[in-house]
Amino acid sequence: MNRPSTVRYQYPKALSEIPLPIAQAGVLIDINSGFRTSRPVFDHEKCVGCMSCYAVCPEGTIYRGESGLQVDYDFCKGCGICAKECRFKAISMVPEEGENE
Amino acid sequence: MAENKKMTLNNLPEEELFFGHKACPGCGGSLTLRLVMKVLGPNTFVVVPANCMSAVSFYYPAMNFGCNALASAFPCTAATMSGIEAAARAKKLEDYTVVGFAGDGGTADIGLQALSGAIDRNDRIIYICYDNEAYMNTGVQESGLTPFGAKTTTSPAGKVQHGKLTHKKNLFDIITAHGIPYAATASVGYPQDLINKVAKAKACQGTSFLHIMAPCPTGWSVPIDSTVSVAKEAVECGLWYLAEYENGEYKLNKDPKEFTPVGDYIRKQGRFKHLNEDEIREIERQRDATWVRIHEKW
Amino acid sequence: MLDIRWYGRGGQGAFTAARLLGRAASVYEGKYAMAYPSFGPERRGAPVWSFTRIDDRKVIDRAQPEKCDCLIVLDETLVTEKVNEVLKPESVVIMNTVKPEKYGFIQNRLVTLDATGMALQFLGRPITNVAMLGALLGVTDIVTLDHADQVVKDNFPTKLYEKNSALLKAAYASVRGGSEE
Amino acid sequence: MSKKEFMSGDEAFAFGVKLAKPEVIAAYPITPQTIVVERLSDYVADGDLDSQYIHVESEHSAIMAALGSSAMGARTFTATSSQGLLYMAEGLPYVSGSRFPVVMMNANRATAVPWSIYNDHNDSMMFLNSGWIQVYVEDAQEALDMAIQAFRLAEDPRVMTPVMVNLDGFVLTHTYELVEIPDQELVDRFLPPYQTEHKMSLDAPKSVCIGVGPEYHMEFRYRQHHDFDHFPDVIREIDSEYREKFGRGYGVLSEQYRCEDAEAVLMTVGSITGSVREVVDDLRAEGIRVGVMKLRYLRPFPTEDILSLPESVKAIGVLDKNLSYGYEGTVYTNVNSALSRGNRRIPTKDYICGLGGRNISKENIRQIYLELLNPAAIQEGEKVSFVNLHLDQEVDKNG
Repeated sequence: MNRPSTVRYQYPKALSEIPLPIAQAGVLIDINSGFRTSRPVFDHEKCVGCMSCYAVCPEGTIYRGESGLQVDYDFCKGCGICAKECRFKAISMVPEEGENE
Repeated sequence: MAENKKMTLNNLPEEELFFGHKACPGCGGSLTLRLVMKVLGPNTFVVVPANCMSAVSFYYPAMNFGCNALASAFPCTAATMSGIEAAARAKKLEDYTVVGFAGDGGTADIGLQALSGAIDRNDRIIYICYDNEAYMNTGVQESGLTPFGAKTTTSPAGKVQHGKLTHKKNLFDIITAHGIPYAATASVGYPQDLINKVAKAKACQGTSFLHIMAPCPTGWSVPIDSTVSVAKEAVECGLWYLAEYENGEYKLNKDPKEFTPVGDYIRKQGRFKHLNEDEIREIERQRDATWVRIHEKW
Repeated sequence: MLDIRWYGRGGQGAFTAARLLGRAASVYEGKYAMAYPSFGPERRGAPVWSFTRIDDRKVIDRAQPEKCDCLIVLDETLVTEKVNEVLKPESVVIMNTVKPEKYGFIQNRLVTLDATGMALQFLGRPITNVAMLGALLGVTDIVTLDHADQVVKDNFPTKLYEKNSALLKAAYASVRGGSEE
Repeated sequence: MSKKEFMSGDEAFAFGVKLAKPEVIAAYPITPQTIVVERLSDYVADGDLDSQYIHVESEHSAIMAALGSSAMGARTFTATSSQGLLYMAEGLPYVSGSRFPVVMMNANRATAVPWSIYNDHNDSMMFLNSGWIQVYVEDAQEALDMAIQAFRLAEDPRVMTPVMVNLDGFVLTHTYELVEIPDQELVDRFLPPYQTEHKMSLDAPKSVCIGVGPEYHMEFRYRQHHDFDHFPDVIREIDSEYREKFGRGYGVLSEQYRCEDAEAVLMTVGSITGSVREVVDDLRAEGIRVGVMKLRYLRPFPTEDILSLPESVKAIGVLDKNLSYGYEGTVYTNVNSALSRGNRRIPTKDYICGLGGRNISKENIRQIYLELLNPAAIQEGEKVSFVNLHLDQEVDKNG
């Protein structure tokens, strides 16, 4: 996975600290998982690594990990397109329990 | 050159250039952006006018584009790109791409004049219209690319008026009528086809234009996991087509022998729920007329 | 300070003459000048006033002067008794006409020449502005003939310059009675 | 070596732009700005100016292409007038808010309806709140000089704000005058190539034209506002360096002419100043103590300069070539605000003039001065009047 990491942003406290309205590209402040009601979970037995799920993820949260494809749950919004489009039924959507982590 | 190696779903670069944004779950627009940026890579200058994509990715202090990106005024995605491109030429920059992502309204309505001007100048820019068939950012209002019969907040399913009264503008023909070097239609339902076309646009020496069908689950009233499948169905039932225009020649990338029933596609979507059989037949009639014209002209 | 007014129709080059005179006075003779047309959409055939103002100090007043010291008429069909309104008692009128007797209503000094005939002779076209510039210098010595010739040279390509230069000098001579040439 | 040429205001400005070597030009033609874009097109077509000229299809695209170009760190120029400026409206705060140093020439022209191609200031006055620096020039020489100074000012790291240089349509843009053309090498030394980190680049990618919500939006505006505090000093510095190098300077935000010991002062904007200077000279020759204050910049506004007028001044008149309908001329509003800030109580009167190209004669100006010499009447009388109105005033009053 190759994407920006989340930073702790220092908000301006004085006139001299207020930036011009042009910003460094790729700055993440918080995570997006609050959208999610269910999460995709891979069945690595069934997954053949065709990468179809990766291609159709609007968020870019599926990545190649040490034990096959992984999901970045900090940013997955749980839309379920990956599960629906998987021809090998290797992804299942599991309801979130209570608060997101 | 990396471009010479064909990009497939298996070898897409790992770098995410549009990430952590606040788009709705299952957003067809952000899927379009992500896929296109995979092909174009980090040496890209992006222009996004006032639309969902800029609203979810330029909100201080979070910045969700990993490459250079400019949130421009609504009517002039193309003109802003032209300015960037002219400056890049003046500065003798090499190995860069200028791309713009405007929605259906931002392209076929308010942005059409600036787009026409850019094609006329043949500036080396890639213009991408991600089409979700209404002004979604402002809460689903009718645009020139909203299809016949679709319900929006400004073309409601009322007692005397049943959704949009006119057909979807033929944007692809408007663009090709300029004699543009490269234009294509695509769909998030067909990622490999989309990727191939972006690669062609990237190699194009003049203006290129991609019209990409990008469903909006919120505006279409479909489940959030069906963005890709409903996009596929649009092609299968003949209401969308995958085509290219290159060196003055049209080419169909997919020419279905027979179409799946329009009704099946229509009835899955809340925005068409109010349509009666006559109105669905009218949509079918329009579809058939389009395909007769495609087969005759192309 | 001198106010020169040019009266012609769009396309006859009255403003070019106004500008050439201003240029000769300022760029070549160390004076100051201002030149402008009656402003508006550019239309062939429409009546056009043009103005040249020349002074020894910088010209800064842009208000259109009510009266002029010299009135130069390129197109006599524009002339009515109203022209008297823009003339001072000592103003001189220089007119392109072969029928000076028609203009008895002009009380000021009137100098006439057949600029159209001369332009046809030298240019093969009835473009009279350079001829009228020559006539103005023949009457007033506002700038030297040499400097006027220089700005004509700056303004036209070589071949056209040669023809216009000859026209300038011939018109100059015609109002001087040929004696100075 | 500098040389002298007989040029119109448009031509002089275009030549100044050529000397400033913009890398990108995006403009759309409109009367009376057209000659500027025609000349620049000639320079580019002949290879005399190495610049990318973008043939945009509208003014809206012109300003937004200029935004894109300036966002790349390229020196960028655009030009327009009247309806074109109004069509650019959306783009103006995009450029100024992003702090991109675009330079624009605006040929001041009336705004429709009733439409007219002739001069007044109703177009640019609408955009005093756009975040652009606004300067108004008096003659063709100042036009050329300010074309060069404007880029230096806009691109100064302490400024980084777009500059709109205003030329009165026709009376200045289409009037030929003697203009001294500076030497290119000297201009190059005064105005080196634009260098900035405030741009998109492949080495340091940026997000440009960002959105800021209610939590921090005001803070960004607060900074933009206070950055203007430094502009007068920068303008002074640039103008004195220009005077050193080229032998001509224009003062800072304003210029006072014979205001010392003056009893009445008339405020002017733009090319009308020349005629007013002559009237001042005439009246002074008659022993009448009057002066003229030429407001060069309206943003930043010359508040301090106005407050520095001598104590002898008993009345101030404002020549306003614009009108905020139903109220008063906008320059008048600003002048009164300046006086109020300094707690100076001087009777003032607004003279609405020159709308849609109406002639303003020296006699008109003379009458204004004579009126101002009676401060008590100014104090008591109507505050807004119209100059050279083609109506029978008596009938109007009785009717």
